[in-house]
Amino acid sequence: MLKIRNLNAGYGKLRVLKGVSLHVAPGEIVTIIGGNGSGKSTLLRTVAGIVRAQEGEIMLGGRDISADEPETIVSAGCSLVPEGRLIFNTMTVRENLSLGAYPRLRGDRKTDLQAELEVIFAMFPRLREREYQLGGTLSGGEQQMLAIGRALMARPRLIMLDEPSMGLAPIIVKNIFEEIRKLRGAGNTILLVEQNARAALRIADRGYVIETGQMVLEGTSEELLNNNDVQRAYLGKEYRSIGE
Amino acid sequence: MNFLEVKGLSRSFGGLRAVQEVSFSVEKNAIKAIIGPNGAGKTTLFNLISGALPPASGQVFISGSPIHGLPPHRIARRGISRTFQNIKLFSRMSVLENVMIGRHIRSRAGFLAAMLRLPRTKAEEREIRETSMDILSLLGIGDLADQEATSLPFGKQRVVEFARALATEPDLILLDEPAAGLNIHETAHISEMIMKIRRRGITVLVIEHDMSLVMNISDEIVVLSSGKKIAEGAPAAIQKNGEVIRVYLGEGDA
Amino acid sequence: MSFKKILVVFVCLAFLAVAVSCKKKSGETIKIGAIFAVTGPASFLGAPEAKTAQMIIDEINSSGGVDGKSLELIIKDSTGSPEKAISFAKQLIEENKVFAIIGPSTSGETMKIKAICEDGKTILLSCAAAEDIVNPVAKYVFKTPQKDSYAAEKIFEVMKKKGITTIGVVASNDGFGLAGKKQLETIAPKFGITILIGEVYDKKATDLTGVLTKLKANNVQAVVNWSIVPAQSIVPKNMKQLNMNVPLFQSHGFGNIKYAREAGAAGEGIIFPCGRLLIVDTLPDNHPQKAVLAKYKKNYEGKYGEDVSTFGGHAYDAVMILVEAIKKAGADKEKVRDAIESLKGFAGTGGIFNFSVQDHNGLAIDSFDMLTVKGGKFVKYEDK
Amino acid sequence: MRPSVYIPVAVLTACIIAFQIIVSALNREFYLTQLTMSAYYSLVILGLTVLMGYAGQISLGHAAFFAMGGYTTAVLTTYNLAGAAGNPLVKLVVGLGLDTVSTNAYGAQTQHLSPWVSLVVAVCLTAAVAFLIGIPILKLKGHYLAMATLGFGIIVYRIVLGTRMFGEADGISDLPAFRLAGGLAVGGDPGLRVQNYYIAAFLLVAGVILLTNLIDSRPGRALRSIHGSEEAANAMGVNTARYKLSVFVLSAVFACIAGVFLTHFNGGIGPSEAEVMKSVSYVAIVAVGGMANLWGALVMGVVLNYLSLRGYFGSYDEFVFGCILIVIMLFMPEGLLIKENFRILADTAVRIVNKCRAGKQE
Amino acid sequence: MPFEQLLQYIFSGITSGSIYAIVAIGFNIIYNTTGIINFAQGEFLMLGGMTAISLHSFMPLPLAILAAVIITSAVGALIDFIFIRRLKSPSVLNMVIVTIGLSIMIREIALHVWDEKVRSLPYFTGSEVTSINIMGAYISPQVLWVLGVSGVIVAFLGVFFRFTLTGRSMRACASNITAARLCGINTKNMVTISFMLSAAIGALAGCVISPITQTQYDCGTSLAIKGFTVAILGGLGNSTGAVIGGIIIGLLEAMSISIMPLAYKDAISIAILLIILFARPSGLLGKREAAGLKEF
Repeated sequence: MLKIRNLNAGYGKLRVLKGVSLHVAPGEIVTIIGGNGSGKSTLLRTVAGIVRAQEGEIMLGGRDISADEPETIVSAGCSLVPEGRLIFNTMTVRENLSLGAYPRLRGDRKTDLQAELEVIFAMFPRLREREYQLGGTLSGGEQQMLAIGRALMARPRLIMLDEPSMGLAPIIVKNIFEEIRKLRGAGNTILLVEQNARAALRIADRGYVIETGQMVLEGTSEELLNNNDVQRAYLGKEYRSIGE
Repeated sequence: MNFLEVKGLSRSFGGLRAVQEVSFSVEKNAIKAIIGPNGAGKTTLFNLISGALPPASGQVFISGSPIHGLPPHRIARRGISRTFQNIKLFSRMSVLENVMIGRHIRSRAGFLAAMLRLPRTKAEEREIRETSMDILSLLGIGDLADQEATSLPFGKQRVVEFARALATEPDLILLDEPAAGLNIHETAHISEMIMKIRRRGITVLVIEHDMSLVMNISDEIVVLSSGKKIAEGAPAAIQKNGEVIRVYLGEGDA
Repeated sequence: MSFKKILVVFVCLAFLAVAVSCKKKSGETIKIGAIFAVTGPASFLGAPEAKTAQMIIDEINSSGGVDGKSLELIIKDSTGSPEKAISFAKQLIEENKVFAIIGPSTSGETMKIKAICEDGKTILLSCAAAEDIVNPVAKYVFKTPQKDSYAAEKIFEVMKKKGITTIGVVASNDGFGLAGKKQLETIAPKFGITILIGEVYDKKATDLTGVLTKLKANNVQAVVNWSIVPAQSIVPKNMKQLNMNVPLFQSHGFGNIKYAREAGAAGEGIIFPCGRLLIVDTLPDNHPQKAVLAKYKKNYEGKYGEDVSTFGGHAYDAVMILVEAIKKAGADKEKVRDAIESLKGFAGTGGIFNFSVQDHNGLAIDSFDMLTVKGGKFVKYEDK
Repeated sequence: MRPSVYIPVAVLTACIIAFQIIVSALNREFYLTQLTMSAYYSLVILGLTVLMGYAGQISLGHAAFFAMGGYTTAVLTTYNLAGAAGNPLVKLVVGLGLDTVSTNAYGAQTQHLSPWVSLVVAVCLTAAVAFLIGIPILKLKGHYLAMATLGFGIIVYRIVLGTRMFGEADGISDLPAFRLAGGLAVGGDPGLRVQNYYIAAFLLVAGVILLTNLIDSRPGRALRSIHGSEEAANAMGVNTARYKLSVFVLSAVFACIAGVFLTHFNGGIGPSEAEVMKSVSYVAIVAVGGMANLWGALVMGVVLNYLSLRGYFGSYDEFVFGCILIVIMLFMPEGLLIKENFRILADTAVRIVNKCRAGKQE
Repeated sequence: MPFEQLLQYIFSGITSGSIYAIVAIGFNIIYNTTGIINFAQGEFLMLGGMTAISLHSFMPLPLAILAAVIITSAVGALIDFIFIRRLKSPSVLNMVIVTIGLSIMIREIALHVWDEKVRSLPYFTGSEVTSINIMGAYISPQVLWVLGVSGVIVAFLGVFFRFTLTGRSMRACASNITAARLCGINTKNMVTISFMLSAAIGALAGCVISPITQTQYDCGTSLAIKGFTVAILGGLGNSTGAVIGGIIIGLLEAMSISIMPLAYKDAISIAILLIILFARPSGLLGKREAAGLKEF
């Protein structure tokens, strides 16, 4: 589904990604873990086209999208749920969701928006309750659901989630991850960037570890969960073992 | 009397209560770490202490005298310096010049003296330059002095920010995620530097995610979650704290 | 990148070219400088003035020049800014060594360069209205537009006949409007007329209902609008809009049929003093100005395809007076200056000029006729 | 401290002197007139560069400060003291010897306030006004700051235009020359041209030296740090509000001094000096010069004003100015006079020379 | 003050206020999608008016206005294609200078295309002398046209931004440009549309006010400054704010005339604006954070 080879990207003179490669197979949940500033968000933003790739290729379903504009990439079936959610604060939940379907609404005016909305509302009943409320007035967890719902409205083949747990209470995080797991059940392919490494690895099939813009480790979730370096740096294993 | 005393600090944005009734204290020359998940209010807490944001309620004392509500530049003069999570170096200025800004509160040339370049100003300028160079050398980046600060690699920028904060000769330094985005070697370097700073008699308050770093260097740890302090204590005690493990480390499968 | 390179090189070459180039012209020509506000806020003065001056100079040159010498006109666009006028005046006098300067278009600019021309012993024939230009008299400074005080007197004469005693005055905040307002205020008592309200509006004003409401509230018997700006057609429109049915008087700045046309139906019945350029068709054939006016009107309208205005006429008079004096005295600055000063009975578009040592304007009150708008045309105003 | 700063100053001084010698030798001294005027306008632009380029605060009302300088001296030095000899204030002025006697264009003697006094008054007044309005205005940011400064400019323009004391639309004319010392005078007399050129050039060079010194000093660094990140500057102990205010006042004073001198040089001032478009063109020239680039601003200020004052582009003057703005912003947003462009130029020159040589050898 | 007179001042204030409001709305549309103030907004009014006047000499008025609106919005699109799109990661100041340059260029081109003379369209209904009596105060039918068209424009924009996909996407751009791109919205096209829309609105406004205010090549600048003032007063990007701000400024000016010399009219309205800004640094209805975000 997604294949990245030797990707370099950054902001201005600053190079954040240095030769990153990874692949995601259809129907998989793949997670990327790494510390703050290691470049994991930049990676997703580069795939989504918000950050320009300086070198390397990003193949989405056999086509190189590294030079495409974000809107083309969305149309090609790859949606990003950005860090910090970035919902449209001044617009209602319904408007937020319908803008998610923008590329398809433009292409085909007859798209049955209501039916699409029903699908999302079925998935996140909370959003139905808040249908005509402004996005900015939602709680953090609801905003995250809205952001995911908005991305799903584009009917993507690949959903990228950037730190969905950020700033959410543990119980909500749990719900969100539950939803993500369900998404995969519904046949979606998911690329997940998460700071909460343990939670992420628990629902993922495979994982990558990124450090200062380079992939340092790759493996199945099981392997990574048991890897000493990973435990020390990202799972707090070291002191947990002291504690236990 | 504790060196830094934070009492019941609160602040909210819109409906979000970013920091709620947080109190703690730091002893002179100690290293205290603040940990917590993203969005727990750690950076807001720093902004409240350094004056970048005025607190809605609560008090902050340094050596017993209140500093809450003061503008940041006045707080800086009280001997508190800081670094930023998303590095805020001054663009279009060299590394050396960035560090020289740190000497601002330790020098006094005004507009007129500077424009006329009076002998007194020249001498002061020399002092600023030399001290700043010394700090750069101390942190091992003396050779970068003339480079443009914002064009440096990430890791080096962190060190420059460090140097800038040190140049103010602070009594208390606030470090906001000093190891973020750094690799293992750079992180080790940072941890060394923090120890070096402490040896100079400076008190350190640090926000950090890297557990190995936190556990290695800190004397005490404060844990924040959703704006509230949920635990405080020595590293060993924190590691055993069930609440901390549940909130911070994942979904309580311990 | 390569485009940028080309650009950089091009820009540098352009600057080099500008710096190096020096215009040189020689031969038996008399250089005449002209400073007009061709563009900018006073362009409705400067543009017709510049066109007129250029037209006459071309005409004279094609018919063999003056005294066997051809004339060269150097027009500078001051955009109505005094500092530019100052710069150009110095440039024309010192660098181009012009024989005389025509213009500037506005009084502010003229007042700034009055002393410069005086120092540089260069004749200045201003096309601006303010009386300060020739009072106190400066040896080398003349002006061709009629005096404001005469215009004011003419207006008051009509008012007196109509039995009007209380009026409101609005004027534009440029040199012309302010000078006129001052004259109205000075002269009004002589005619037993009280100015209840005198207001100044911005030269770019687009709506004057506010100030006219104020006038209306004070029950003025007539309104005088003194300006040269487009607001001259806004005032009558706004008055009709406010259902204000008192007579409207305008100044000689209304001397452009364009403004009457813009005012449309609202412009009917406006009374204003003006030179005779705009009613040349109705003048008797034996009128001394008839030939001059008819020729200027025909040539200007033929050449530029636009209506002639009294502003262009000021430039016409300035150039023709200068030419007349050169014809008499030859190409000698001092003698020409003396010749202008002793010029009598010269028929221009503004009236019959009779210069003297004390009078550097040369026009009498009879240079004005009272005109009115009737059927979209300017006609002579007749007392009813 | 850094000798490299003085090299361009020396080059500039040499250019100034060389230019004068050349034009005098060619008997074309009249070029100096407009160069003198351009130099004064460039002084305004220099002050604005420090405010905008280094401290990062926009001002769309700087013409107002220029006008305040010009109008203050114009009002004070055209007031005839002899006509009000009985007034106690006038008596005091005369008693203190603060008056001067000049001969006007019509040969009459006038007794008026010494321009030295009016210069001091103008500077104090401008500084005070800039200080007072700066306190609230500089709290605004971005477009709101732009609007507030623009608004200030409009207010000053309206006051100048609507008040009889300032000559309304006609402005004030017939200013006496500003006699400095030792026979030096700022005035429009053609005989004073060369010395006026040097007086203006001196002020400009002094301005550049002072501002260059400032930028490379403690307060200068503080200003630049505000531009970089106000939050970080604040955290380093820089009183950002006070520094912004100080630099605002400083650049206002630069504009004011330029206004005083140019008004005496021109012998008069009109409201067009306070117009919004004038302020806008100052800002535009700073941007074209490269924002944080004193030398760029200086060169562009002199060149563009010089071309405009000579009427080089006739009625296309404004059009050309607009084109220059767009082209430079589109293709060289860092300004025209930056090192990179000089390098491109040098490279191209070298290549052309090489090509010519190669051509000759063949 | 008698009631009729007060009402007359209010009419006068509302007339000029609604003109200012239309210009301010034009500013807001572009500001919302790009974060810049388009200082050439006033020139759109001038272009619209001038084009309609020229076309009116050989086609009926409604057609001439329609054509002028279309031509002007094409100019708006052209400006975006040629200039705005070329700017790579521009600072706000760069953008502002470009639009100032554009405004100067358009103005000077207009001068050489049309010349310096004033022109105007005929009154849409009635003539220069028609006047309607409303409760003792008088008003020209064209003023009603201005008010009507302003109202229609505001209503149209309300519907457009709320109920059409394009309008919603433009709001999305205003709310969060990155998120808009992630939704697959071509933000560059939205910028083009916003330029076209504000040019079209400007042109329409230019036509409607032409009979009253007349049109001249340089009439755009003063309108733009007023419009900018009003946009700031109302809070940048807020169309309701623009309407409120416009009416406030208009009324203030009209009322100031009744007690103060007219010469200081602008100085007074701007002084009051400054006072409001000092109290509320983001304008009447502006978002407080927004004022701090867009830096030069």
